[in-house]
Amino acid sequence: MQAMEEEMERDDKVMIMGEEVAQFKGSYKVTEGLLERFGDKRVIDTPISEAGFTGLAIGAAMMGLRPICELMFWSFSYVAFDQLFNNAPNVRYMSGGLANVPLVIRGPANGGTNVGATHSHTPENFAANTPGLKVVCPATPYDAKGLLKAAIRDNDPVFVMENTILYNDKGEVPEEDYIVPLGVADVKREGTDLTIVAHGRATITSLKAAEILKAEHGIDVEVVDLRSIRPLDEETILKSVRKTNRVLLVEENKPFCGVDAQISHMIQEKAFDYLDGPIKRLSAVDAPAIYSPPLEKLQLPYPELVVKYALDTLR
Amino acid sequence: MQAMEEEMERDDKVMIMGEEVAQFKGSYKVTEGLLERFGDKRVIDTPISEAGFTGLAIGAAMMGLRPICELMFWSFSYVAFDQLFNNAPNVRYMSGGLANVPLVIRGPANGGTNVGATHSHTPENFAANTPGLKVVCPATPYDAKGLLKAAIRDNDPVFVMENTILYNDKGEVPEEDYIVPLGVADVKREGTDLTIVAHGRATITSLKAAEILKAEHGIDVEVVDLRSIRPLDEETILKSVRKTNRVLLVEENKPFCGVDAQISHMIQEKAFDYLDGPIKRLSAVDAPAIYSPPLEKLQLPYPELVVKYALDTLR
Amino acid sequence: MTTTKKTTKKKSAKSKPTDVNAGLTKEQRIEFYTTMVRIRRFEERSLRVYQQGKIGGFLHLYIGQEAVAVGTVSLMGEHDHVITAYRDHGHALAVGMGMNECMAELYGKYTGCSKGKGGSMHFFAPDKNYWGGHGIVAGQTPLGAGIAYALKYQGLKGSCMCFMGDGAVNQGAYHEALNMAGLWDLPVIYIIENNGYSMGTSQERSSAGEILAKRAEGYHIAWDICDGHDLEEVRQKTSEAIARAHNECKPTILEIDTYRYRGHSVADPDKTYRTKDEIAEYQRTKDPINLYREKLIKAGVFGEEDAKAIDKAARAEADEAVQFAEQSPFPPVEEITRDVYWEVDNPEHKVSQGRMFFQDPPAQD
Amino acid sequence: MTTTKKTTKKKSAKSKPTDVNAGLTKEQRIEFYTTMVRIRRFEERSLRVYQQGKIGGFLHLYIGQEAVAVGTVSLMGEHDHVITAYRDHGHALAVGMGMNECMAELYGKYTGCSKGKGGSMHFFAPDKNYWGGHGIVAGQTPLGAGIAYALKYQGLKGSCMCFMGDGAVNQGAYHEALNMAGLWDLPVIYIIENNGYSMGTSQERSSAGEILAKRAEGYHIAWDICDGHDLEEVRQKTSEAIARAHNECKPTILEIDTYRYRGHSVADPDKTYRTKDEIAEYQRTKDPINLYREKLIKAGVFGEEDAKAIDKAARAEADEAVQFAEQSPFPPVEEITRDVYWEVDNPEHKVSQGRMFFQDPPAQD
Ligand SMILES: Cc1ncc(C[n+]2csc(CCOP(=O)(O)OP(=O)(O)O)c2C)c(N)n1
Ligand SMILES: Cc1ncc(C[n+]2csc(CCOP(=O)(O)OP(=O)(O)O)c2C)c(N)n1
Ligand SMILES: [Mg+2]
Ligand SMILES: [Mg+2]
Repeated sequence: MQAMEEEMERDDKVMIMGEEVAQFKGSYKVTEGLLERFGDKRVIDTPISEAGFTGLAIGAAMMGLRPICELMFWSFSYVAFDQLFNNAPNVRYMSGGLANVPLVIRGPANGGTNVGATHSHTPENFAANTPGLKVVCPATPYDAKGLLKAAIRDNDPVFVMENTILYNDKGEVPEEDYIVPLGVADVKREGTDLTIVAHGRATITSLKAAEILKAEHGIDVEVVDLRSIRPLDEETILKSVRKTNRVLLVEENKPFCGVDAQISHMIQEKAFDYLDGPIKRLSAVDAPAIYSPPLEKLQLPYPELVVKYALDTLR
Repeated sequence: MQAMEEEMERDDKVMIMGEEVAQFKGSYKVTEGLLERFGDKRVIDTPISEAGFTGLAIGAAMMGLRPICELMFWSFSYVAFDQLFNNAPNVRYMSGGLANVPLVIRGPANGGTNVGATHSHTPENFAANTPGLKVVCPATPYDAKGLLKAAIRDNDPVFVMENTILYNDKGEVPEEDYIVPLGVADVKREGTDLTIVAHGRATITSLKAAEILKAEHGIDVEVVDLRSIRPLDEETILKSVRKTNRVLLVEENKPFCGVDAQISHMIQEKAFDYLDGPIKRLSAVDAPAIYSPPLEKLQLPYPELVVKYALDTLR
Repeated sequence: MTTTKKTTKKKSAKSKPTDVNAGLTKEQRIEFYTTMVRIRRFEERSLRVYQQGKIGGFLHLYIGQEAVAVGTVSLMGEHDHVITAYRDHGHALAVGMGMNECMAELYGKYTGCSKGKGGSMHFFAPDKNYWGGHGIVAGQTPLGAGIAYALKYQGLKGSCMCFMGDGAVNQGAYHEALNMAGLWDLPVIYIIENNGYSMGTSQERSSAGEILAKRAEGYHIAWDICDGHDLEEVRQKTSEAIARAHNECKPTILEIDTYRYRGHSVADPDKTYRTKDEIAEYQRTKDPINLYREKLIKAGVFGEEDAKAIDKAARAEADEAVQFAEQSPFPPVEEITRDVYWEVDNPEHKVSQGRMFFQDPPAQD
Repeated sequence: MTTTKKTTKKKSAKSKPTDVNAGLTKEQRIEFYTTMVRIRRFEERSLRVYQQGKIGGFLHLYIGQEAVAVGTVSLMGEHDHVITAYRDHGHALAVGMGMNECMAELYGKYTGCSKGKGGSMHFFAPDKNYWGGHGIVAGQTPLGAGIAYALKYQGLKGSCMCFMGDGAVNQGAYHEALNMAGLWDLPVIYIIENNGYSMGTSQERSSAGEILAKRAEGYHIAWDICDGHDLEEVRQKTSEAIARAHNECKPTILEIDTYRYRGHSVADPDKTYRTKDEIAEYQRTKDPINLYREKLIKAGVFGEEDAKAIDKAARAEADEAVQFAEQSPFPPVEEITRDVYWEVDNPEHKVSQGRMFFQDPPAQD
């Protein structure tokens, strides 16, 4: 990804570590070419020790380095949970501001690829629950570059949750240096009848559903892509809700205390009088990720299902 | 606690492991007397290896034992996160139902005791987010015994999140054998003007607030104590909401994707037409747990603050 | 590879071990051979269906490592148990699971060993003392200690063989499990299948110290290393560890040198970290199936033709398994929320109340 | 206690180490003594305020272990850093933090070293190369490797001394950190302050294997053990580890035998796992302060009276610290949400937008 290359070029404190990021060129080829360009001092293959190397990165970040750690899957954050969800967010606070942790943790967080329950976690809600952390979920290549660059320059720990299924998407990615600031949602499609709020791949799914809704039902859907979960751009959401008065929330997170539970509460609290009906949600089915491919497809929101929920929301 | 003693008496597959549970008699004396009664085969002091001993307990549970693991703090679940939030909930699913994990993990999960950010986590929302897990948060000694006994007899992994501050509460605890089934909320106080939904210590806080509201403002508050987070007794909540039409949610969880975000979404989805105003929330302040005692007190809901939010909710 | 640097060392050997291979019958040796061949053909067949796009996700092939699973598992008695990582097909067939339910699992079919819910990484057969198939590196290592713990708790003379890769030794959970195994004398045997690489990382680039099993000394655990290309050596060394578990109720770390011919998982590249020559050399000189076939032929146990017949039968069996899998149904949709909670699946014993699953229901039409 | 079983062993010693204590001046030795006494008096004073109910939470006293912090820290140069666990007051005073800001931190006052936000377990002073105070057992061990990593990355000749308890060796994170330290040659020194117990669990009930530092061998790391009651031995052994870090850029595990006189934390019982006699015996024969005082008196460095004066001054200093703490203000309420995000605290550099904190605002009156 260009973002890392450009930022490593700009700042020699930026370095990358993770399993298979160097010699193997990255499990998803995201780090391809970086070893050749920056050498093994700055692009480091680690042992299979997520707690160890992310904790090491926290220590190095306190000392002023700016590590980017790749998790091969965000599911593996579970073996590093204390480092990532306790040390990283709390060091600054507990030191009364004497230290800070400029750290990026990135990697894919998604189901839908036939790898089963142990490898399909989407912990953006856990991260957003944790003050001291920031978390973003890009849905397009453009946003992925811009958000990652913003994350690398950020002086707080930022968790970047990508999606393997989107790695193959080829979107417009300007060669030049730009950032997408954290905390700015993006209206990916304008509309007047219904607001769909989504993040990550659910954005793409919702955009497809919006096309169907337009073509087959004449319904004009506005799709708000959160991009950043924490910080959260509540204003953009509310502006859309005040316009459409109907809301459907779509995400690949599991429902109980998923990100959209928070969005739902926020909307009804701040735009109660603008709602013409209950806020509806479509999340991943509430079960561990199943392996069986046809069933796994049904576990995550897909365009036709979004359409169904959208129609229900408008009823 | 009587619950463990009685269940160990009943079933010799039940055993207890954790740090300092045996010779030290338990960090909070909860396991006092068990070593003498059941011996070191069934009451086991472990090394400081939470991932190790909880993982060991999962393996033993698959083989038919019924381990109870004590975490000295639920904060330490973070070093055992993969075992607790990935292995425990998924083994049954991934084996197509061939295995199951009758496991109880218990210990305190609360802030408010001047132990700082690393020791004050309340991960009931993480557990409830995870299909395959069950999670309960007792607020009274009676419920603590009944829920723990239900948990020990349960064939699925149950996380019991207690509160050190409530350990000293002496409530009526019948000597006899009773269980409080999971998934049954308890109306701890009846009222007509406002529904407060709470769990764990926030229940006690809310009951105190209810007294103040009655005495000083003539307001009749109904306090619904969830007791069990997953499974969740939605009916009891909804019944109350349909009666009072106003809702305040109170919890010690951090707000973003806290348990009450889920409750809020559920209520507005299922009782939209019964709501006379937005659902309000009072959670822990959204920052790491501060050490400084007077400020720490302000971070968690306290009766006067609940009163203030209640009045605001009724406005 | 670090094989050559190593020397065998053992601790707590009480007496000269008996030769576990001495009394083997012809039939037994042929059965070992047959099982290795069946694993190889099963794996090759599954590779083919993967390449045809009929299955997806991960497929971690065991090809080259067959002597390890077959040698170790051949010694299992009533109370000996197995748990392993995601490279789990070999152990599955070795404990007696059928090709059919294994292949069907790869297809995600309802007839799969885990009803199509676990997939390649998560095979299970508790009735055969086989506790999975685990996807998280070293995540199974505390569970293995727990299985051993349960045996000891129940007073059974048994063991748990917990298989893992050379890359797994650097996970914290393994270290914690080792300490408990050493401290509490658990009859667990950690079998490190050292195939030289964790994905694209060679042992020397991922692990400090030369002999991985030697870390055992820090926990007062007996250890040994073993040539994993020689089925009978695998049996010999494993039998000593099992004896230690059964008779002394003590753990062992057994590091078995082996090699995988294929990429880490089928979709992975295989050229960035090792040479074609290295692979070819292994295939030529150390293939466990070839070595054992030659040994059996030399010993007059069977002839070339018999070996060919075994091979042919294994191929046919694998073909049939593919057919079985293809003709099997996918799980019904309701299965998505089954096997999450025991209680939900056993409503007659249900005690809990309240809502169990939380996705908002789809619109009612 | 397992002290007696142990024998000293060292690896990778290139040449005979120089005697680091040979050139010590009178002033230096008196300063070491003074620092130990100051730590002891600070701790006793904080115990008193705890018992008076003026502070709460945890209070893990360092009493009995003073020679470890003072001996090790006395060798720190510009690029030598320290990180430790929750029993962190001794190291804090040793690196030069004042009693005032330390006592104020215990009180949760705004003038505390961490503004009253961290408390007893989370002292910080990055300006003194002191990176905290960490509450999760062994949670600091990968951070220590990271500090060493950063030094090496920047080409600095330095080290990180990472302190930990004997109970911490059984956490997975430590093991992962060790492997990286050994694999990548990081200048980190793991200093195990072995006081014989983790809470109420003796070393032999929590750790397999006798010498904890010896686990180093599994990772090709040098190790040593040391009598922690003798300040100058602590200095000697530590200097060798620091030399290894500076000159060879290599890690060491140094296990230092010591003893704590008080319960694990103040509120904990102290009778279920050890005898009064054991404690008394340590106080009588091994107290690091007494031993060093006698040594200095014998060497003519100072006299009884001087020692008494030092003691008196330390007591007075501790009293003043209490006064300072009591007179200091608590942090203002707004501090609750400060120091969460760097960006929020530095609005002139803020790039992100959107909402940062999510509690619903209180009712507006
Ligand atoms: C905790 C964790 N980290 C990373 C991975 C991704 N991963 C799967 S297998 C593997 C390599 C393991 O190598 P090794 O232990 O040698 O076993 P082998 O694949 O050679 O059988 C990695 C890095 C994982 N599954 N779990
Ligand atoms: C991961 C984790 N588990 C448990 C605890 C609770 N705890 C705090 S200190 C301690 C004992 C540690 O003993 P040791 O490492 O020997 O250090 P000492 O207290 O003797 O200095 C325990 C169990 C914790 N803080 N973190
Ligand atoms: Mg390997
Ligand atoms: Mg100790």
